[in-house]
Order: sequence, then C-alpha cells, then structure tokens
Amino acid sequence: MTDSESMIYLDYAASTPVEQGVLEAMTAAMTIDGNYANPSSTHAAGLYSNVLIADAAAKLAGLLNTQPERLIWTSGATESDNLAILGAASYRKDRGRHLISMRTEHKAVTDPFSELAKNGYDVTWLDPEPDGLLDIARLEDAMRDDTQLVSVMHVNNETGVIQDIAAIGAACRDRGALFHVDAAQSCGKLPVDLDDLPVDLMSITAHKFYGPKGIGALYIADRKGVHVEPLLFGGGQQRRLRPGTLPTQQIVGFGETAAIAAARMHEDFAHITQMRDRLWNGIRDVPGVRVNGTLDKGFPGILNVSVEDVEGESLLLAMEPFCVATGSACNSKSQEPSYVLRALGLGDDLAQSAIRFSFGRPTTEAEIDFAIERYRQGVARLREMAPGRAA
Amino acid sequence: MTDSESMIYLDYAASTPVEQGVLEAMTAAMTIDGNYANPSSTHAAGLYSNVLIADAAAKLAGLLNTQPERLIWTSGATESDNLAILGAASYRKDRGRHLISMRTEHKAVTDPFSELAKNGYDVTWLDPEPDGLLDIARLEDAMRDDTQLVSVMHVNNETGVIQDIAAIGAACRDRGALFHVDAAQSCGKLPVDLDDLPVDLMSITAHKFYGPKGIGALYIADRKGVHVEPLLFGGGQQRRLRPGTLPTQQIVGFGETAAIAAARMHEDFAHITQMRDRLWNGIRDVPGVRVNGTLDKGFPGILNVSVEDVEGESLLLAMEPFCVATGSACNSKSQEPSYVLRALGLGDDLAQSAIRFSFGRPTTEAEIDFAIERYRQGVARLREMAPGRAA
Amino acid sequence: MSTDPYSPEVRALFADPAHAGAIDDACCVELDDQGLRIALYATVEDGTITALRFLAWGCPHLIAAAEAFCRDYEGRDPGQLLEFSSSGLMQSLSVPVEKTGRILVLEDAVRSLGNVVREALKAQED
Amino acid sequence: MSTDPYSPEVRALFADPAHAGAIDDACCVELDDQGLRIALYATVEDGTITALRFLAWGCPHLIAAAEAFCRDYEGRDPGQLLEFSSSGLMQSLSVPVEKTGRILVLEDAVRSLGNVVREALKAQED
Ligand SMILES: Cc1ncc(COP(=O)(O)O)c(C=O)c1O
Ligand SMILES: Cc1ncc(COP(=O)(O)O)c(C=O)c1O
Repeated sequence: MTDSESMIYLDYAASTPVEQGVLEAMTAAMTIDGNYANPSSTHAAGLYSNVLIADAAAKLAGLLNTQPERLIWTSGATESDNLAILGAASYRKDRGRHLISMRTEHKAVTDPFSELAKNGYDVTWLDPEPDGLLDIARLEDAMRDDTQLVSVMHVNNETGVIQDIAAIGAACRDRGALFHVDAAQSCGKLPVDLDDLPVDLMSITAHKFYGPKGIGALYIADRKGVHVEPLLFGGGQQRRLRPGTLPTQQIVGFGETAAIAAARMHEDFAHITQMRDRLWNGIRDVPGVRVNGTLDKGFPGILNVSVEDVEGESLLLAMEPFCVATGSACNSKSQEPSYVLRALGLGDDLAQSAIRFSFGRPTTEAEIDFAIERYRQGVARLREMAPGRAA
Repeated sequence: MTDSESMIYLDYAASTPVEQGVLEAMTAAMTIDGNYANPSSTHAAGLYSNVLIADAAAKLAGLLNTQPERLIWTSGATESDNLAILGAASYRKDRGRHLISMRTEHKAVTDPFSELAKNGYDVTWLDPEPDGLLDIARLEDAMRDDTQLVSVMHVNNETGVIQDIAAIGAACRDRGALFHVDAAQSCGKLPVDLDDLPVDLMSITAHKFYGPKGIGALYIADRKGVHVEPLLFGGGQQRRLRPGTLPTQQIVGFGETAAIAAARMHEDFAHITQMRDRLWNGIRDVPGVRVNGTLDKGFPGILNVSVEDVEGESLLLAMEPFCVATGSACNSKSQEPSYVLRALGLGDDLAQSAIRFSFGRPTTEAEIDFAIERYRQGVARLREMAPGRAA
Repeated sequence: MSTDPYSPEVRALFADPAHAGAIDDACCVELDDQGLRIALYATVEDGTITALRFLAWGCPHLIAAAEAFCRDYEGRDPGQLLEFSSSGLMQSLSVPVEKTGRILVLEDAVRSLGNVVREALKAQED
Repeated sequence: MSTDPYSPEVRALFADPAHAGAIDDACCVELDDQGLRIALYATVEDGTITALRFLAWGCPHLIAAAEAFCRDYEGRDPGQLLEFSSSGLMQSLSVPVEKTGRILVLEDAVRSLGNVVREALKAQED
C-alpha cells in the first residue's frame, strides 16, 4: 500500500485490492499478446473478446443465480443506480410519479432521487429504526397507487446493516411497484439468489469485492414492466441500454472476481466475522463506546463505532497508521457529520466520532489487536486532553 | 492475440493493446502491494491514490496542453460525447435549441443529437464534401442566432479524414455557439493544443491510443458559458459533474498512455504514414479500387478502400487471417452499409466493399506486404467468381 | 456465444469452391435479387446432371451454399432441381437467421434452373 | 495536490502535545464555540508567563495550534496575549481555509486569557 509500508488498511468497504487471478485475467485481456480487440468488431479477434465477455457474464450471473442476459455492464454502482432509478422512473412515468427510498441510502441513490424530485416526481424518504433497519410497516404505509419505484439498499455502506430485501420486495410486488436494490456492499459477500428474490433491479460493482474499480453491472429482471430508459446513447452495444466499447479487461476482471467470490463466500464470511468480533470484544468496554447499526443484523465486514466525548478527526489521526473511514468513503471529503448516522438518531458529536472499521480477506488478528490498542489509547489520550464540557 | 497465433491485426482504429508501461502503472494501482485505496477516502492511502490521479491528470493535460482541472474522467468517449452534447444542450437551452452536427459523426455523437431532436431540439445535419471534409461555408450558412452547440469530430473513425477544427471553432466563436469535438481518434496521435484551439468541449478515450478500455475524459474549456449539466448523480466526485469512485488503475493507465503518446507522437506518425503509403502503393493499381476519404487530408493511421464489383463480407473473409474492419467497429454488428461512406456519396455496393485498414505501433512491413497479397488475391478470386451484372 | 460466424463447412466450401465457374453452352440461369447475384450452369446427359457450376456475388454463406448445392446435385436426376429446398443447407451450414433470405435467393435460382433444364430437355425431345 | 492534510509540524505537535493539561489555581479561560472546546491556563511571575497549558476538544489543527501557542508564549510578556493573532500559526501550520474559523476560536481564547491575566495582575497590584 503506497509508499509507506507502515499503513494498515481496514477500509475494505471503501475499496479492495484485486486478487492475483483477477489481475492475470485482466492482463490477458489488454496486452499485445492478449485479447485487446474491440469486442464490437466482427473479425475473429473481436469475436474472441466477445467470448471472454460472455464467459465473464456467465460467471457473474452464476454468482447471483440469474441469466447473463439480465446483466448490463456499467462503469460502477453509481452509474447502475442512476440507470435503474432515472431509467425506470422515466420508463414508467405514466404509471405515476411517486417514488420511495430511505434516508440512509448511498448518495448514488439519494442524489438521482433528489434530481427526480426537482423534476416533478414525488419522493418519500423513509426513516430507519434506530438500529438502521427498515420497518416494513412504514414502507407499506408509504405505498400509494401511483408508487412506481422503491429503492432500498441491501447492506449499508456505513453501518453494515442488512435490510430484509426479500420482505421489502414482496411488499413492492403486492402493490405493483418496482423494487431496486443497491447491492454494492453485499454482492459477492452475502448469498444473493436473483432467481428467487422479488427484486427487479440490482446495482453491483466489482471494486468492493476484490475486483477492479470502474466496472459495475445492473441486473434487470425478466418480468413484464421491468425496463429502463438508457442514459447514454450511441452505438448498438448492450441492446442500446448502455452504449460504449465494452471494456474487456474490466469485464473479464469482474467475471473472475465473481468466480472467486462464489468459491470463497463462506470462508470470507467466517473470517470477517471473526475479525469483527475480535475487534468489538477488544473495545466494547471503552466507556461511552457504541455500535452504530446492529451487530446481529449487520454485515460482519463492517463495524461502525462511535464514542462519547472524543472528536472524530483527531481520533482518526490518533488511529494512524490505520486507514479507516469516518462517514462514507464516497463523500468523506465533506466535513459534515454523516447523514446516515444522523438518520439513526445520533447527534453531531457522536456522529463525528464514528469510525468505520471494515475487514477483508487480508485482515489479520495482529492487525485487529493493534487496532484495539490504538483505539483505546487514542480515546484515552484525547479524553485526557479534553476540557470538561462548559456549562 | 487470442488463441490463434496466426491472426494479423490491422484494426488499431477499433482498439489497441496497452503498452507495457501502462500495464505496470495499472497493476501498481490495484494490487495488494499497490494503491488500491478509494481515492475518495481521506486517510493516507486514499490521499495517495488521489496523488496518482492528479499525476495522471497532469500527464493527460500535458499531452493536450491544458490544465488538469479542465478534464473530467468518464468511462470512455461515448460517455464524454453524451455528457458534452446532452449536458451542454440542457445547460444552454435558454440560449436556443438549435444544434449542428455532421452526418459522418460517430454514433456516440449522432445518437445523443437524435435523442435531443426527439425532445424539442432542432438539429441540422451537415453533409460532407465527397472527400469527407466539411466546407466551412456550409456551416456558416447553417448557423442561426439560436444555434447553441456545434459538434464536429477531429479524425473520422472510418475514413481518417481530418477536419479543420481550428477553422470550424473560429466560425463557432464568431456566432457564439459552443464547439464540441470528438477527438477519440486523434488524441495522442495528432498534436492537439487546447490552449490555442477554439474548442469548448473535447471527448477523448484511452483505448484508441494504447491505453485501457473503459476510461475517457471530457475537456471543458475555462470560458464563460461553457458548462455541462451532469448525466449522473451521487457522491461529490469531480465537482459533481461525474460522480462515482474514480477508477484509479484506469486513470493511471490513461495518464501513462498520454505520457507515452506525447513522447512518441512524431515517431508514431512517421511509422503509420510509411505503413499506409506502402499498403496503398501495393494495391492502388487494382482495377476499380478507390480511397474513401482523402489521402492528403487524412490521418495516415487509417486507410479505407472500396473496390468495385466485390462483395464486402466475402472480401473480408478472403482477407483472413487479417483482422480488419468494414464500416465502423462500433456498429459493425449491423450488416447495413456504413452511413458514413453513404454520406460521402458511395452506393450500397461500394460502401459494402469498403475495408478499413488501420495501423499501429506494432504494424510491420511484412504484415503490410502480406495484406497487399491477400487483398489482391481476394479481389481477383471473388471477381472471377462473380457473374456479369445482370442487365 | 459462438466465436465464429462461419461454420467449418462454410469456411471449407468458401476457401475451395471447386464448382465456381461458368460452362459455355450449358443450361443457365442468372438472378439479381436483394443485392445478390447468382448464375447457375448445368449440363445434363442421359437423364443425369453431369456438371453444375455457379458464379456468385454475395456473402460467404451464399457462396458456400452455392458450392454445396453444386457438389450435392451432380449425378442426380434433373427433376430434383424443381423440388430443391434450401432448408437442409441452411441447417448444415448454420446459416444465421438474418441471412436466410439470401439462401432463398439460391433456392429460387435452383428452381429456375430446374425449369430451364426441363424446357431444354423438352425441346430436345420435341 | 498534497498527500497529507496535516503538515509535519501539525503531526509533530499533535503527537506530542507537551503542554496539554490543566494547571490548578492558574489564570484560566474556557471557551465552547462552533462545536469546539478550549481551555487555557497561564501562570505569571515577575511580569513573565512562566507556564501555559491547554485542554482542547477539536480537530488536530486546533490541538496543534494550541500546543504551538503554549510553547511559543511561555517566557513572554503577558501583555502580548492581548495582541495575539492566529495568522502566523495558520500559516506555519498550513491550516486549510475551511478550518481557519477554528483557529480564530483559539485566538479568542488567547485574548480572553490575556484579559484574565491582566485583571489578575491588576488585582495583585491593588
Ligand atoms: C452502497 C453503495 N452504493 C454505491 C456505491 C458507488 O459505487 P461505485 O464506486 O462503483 O460507483 C458505493 C461505494 O462507493 C456503495 O457503497
Ligand atoms: C470517433 C469515435 N467516437 C467515439 C467512440 C467511442 O469511444 P468509446 O469506445 O471510448 O466509448 C469511438 C470508438 O469507439 C470513435 O471512434
């Protein structure tokens, strides 16, 4: 990692390194000895690139238990979310202009909805329970006859909270609303069976599970009324839903990522659970420390903790050489306290003291133990330095 | 190239292999020992990814003689074209809804314009002269007070025709219209000085000049009135013009691609000119053969030739093991004769017999000589087999 | 997804179209349809097709199909030309759907050839 | 673009804030502003600041600035506290624009401390 050997990365929810097998597949799809031909070309080399892409689609479809034809390649989950939300809203605008989502969604979901709200759509923002979960009754109450689209993410990127997408999807089917799921954080980490789930649109991205950055996909269910209008135009690629030269090396890398994840999912899950539990057990007795979200309904790859009376940015610096996140990695340049944590009911100070630890395949017990030490020291040191709260 | 050692690639206008240096830079930006951290992250690892991206932006800006801040990363020229055209049209709709482009533009340009035409904009499609060039007088005639955007590509992807973008841009400035240039085929191959050129928006892509597929950029001039509305929403990346996790390895690869191109441009140009001339000299005496476009105002990386009385698809098969293109690589799955060649005045048969040879750094004289042999043989054999044209 | 739009049969027939060519003074039809051109030539002796040749301007599938037809129908009864159906060739050559129209042009040509041959035989008998 | 939001000075001061802590029975101010909290302590003998200490709840820049202030002003004339300006620290610590407001909170605290010290000295004189 970078020029400093000493950094310790515990930010796998922000991004991950690619696996060696992924790198090799990518290399073979772009170098002079590999399949660099444009997959749109009809000559032998182009057709071979196409076969590689079909193979990658089959692997990704296998991971999600769907058909390769159901997947549209995009540049990442941000584009997938936009294509799903803007594309479905525009395709189905005759049905109505009511949309439902949650306050704790990623910006890649909330921002397209906000954009629609500026353009004559009516968006209902559901609040989570204090543990981050959606109460289905709230969703059912919010549903109207003109509700055309509901979007709720699978695993929250800040807290790891896992929503019950099967139940939410069922509620949507009952009322004839499409259901979109941002699965950027769960794809390849939790079992997702699209053949079985009542999900119409699902966004995924490779770089959150050991694949390359800049490649994602949108799943579009093969069901009447499920369709999106394209956002980009030009060329005939991908049934005109998403034009542009298919980036062979990216797609092939994504396919390999999916194949590895399918094989390793249980092992990975057991490993990150162990890491998460070890970390929590090591810091849970720190006075004023609390889990944001929920441990038992949370994805164990993420542990988000706040602590009373400690300033977040200083805690982060005290945690060095650890690379961990506050707020979401995707909008962490802003100094504002996380809107996700605020939606869970946290005040500014608690939200700002939040640290998101996220674990990955390379995480070791030694790293966790060192993280525990640093966290405890940091909290203690900063508390010593803090004046009593002025009355 | 693929599993067959015997393929010979002469389709560098469709896509190119990445250089070794590009591969190495990309590898170092995604593996466990490299800078895989999310560049949106504020920790040291994330910031280092950001430095790599800034460095790549500086390299690309250097190639084009502009400032790094003027470049927005996209997933390729298709997205750049869409962002430029849809984004500028929507930002400037108050100024008017008249748009001008050419019939010989790439689909990534014509399709967004067609989309705008469906939505209340008025698009004028200019015809080229028979050699493919735009007569500036035609453009000036087409200009109106409510013309807000003109889009003309730099190098045509099918014929290699080079438009005089300095003159076209000057005409646009005179009339207060924005000028967008699709430079997918010229970037890194012809000198482009954005500091000097009257160009407001320029689309480029890495994979046409030995960089990775799936990464492009849009140049947005620092000039009053030049701005685009985003097509995607979410996250604060890239001043909200184009959100999504920046794909470090892709961008770093693009930067390296640009640096290599800057250093090699003259050498590359001399080489492809030699290859093009050798090929043309070897086939120019074939009866009924003609250049589509123009040799002297054409980019020497592309030689597009038609031949009378020979069917195109069969000629293509007869040309094996050469991988060459008919029509554009980007819509070559359709069997329709190229609309670009049709716009140059070619009939169906001549258009269909067109073969686009395109040359690259790895192209050798031996390959060219073999291509000459194959082309002559193929034409002769198919002509022998053809019945006299029925009256 | 297949790598190759051309089956090995099509490739082999296209690479070595042994029956490409014209026969002077033979029964002959020429067709110009859908932008394709086909000419077929047949000689008949003793109630048997002794030679078939073709000329074609068209895609590889058409050329391969014409070659396969010529190869297969030499030695047969000329009456069979009238019953020629291209469906067998479409299958054995894996002709893609969008090209089946072109092979139907061949079918038309073969049947026309059958008529020409029949007329010629009739004229001989007369 | 810089790799590091914290200059080496900030890092060093934050890592080892030798002046962090309180002094009992010293001159003291406490400020709670913009979500930040600062307490400053000063002892003065023979017209000289003999010790400065701080407590702070805030970002690393604030802590570093407080530490730098304490280090720099020990040994000086207490009157200088009243003229304290944070602009020098902002520059030497490369404080980013969006954080300058926080350092101004420190400036306020220092000047208040100056007043407290002056009042205390006056009281002694009286
Ligand atoms: C839940 C969620 N959705 C969407 C995204 C955006 O994905 P991408 O970076 O592939 O655009 C992320 C992470 O960045 C995420 O965590
Ligand atoms: C002129 C031109 N514009 C746009 C494109 C599309 O570029 P990309 O494949 O990067 O989307 C291409 C090639 O595919 C092209 O040749």
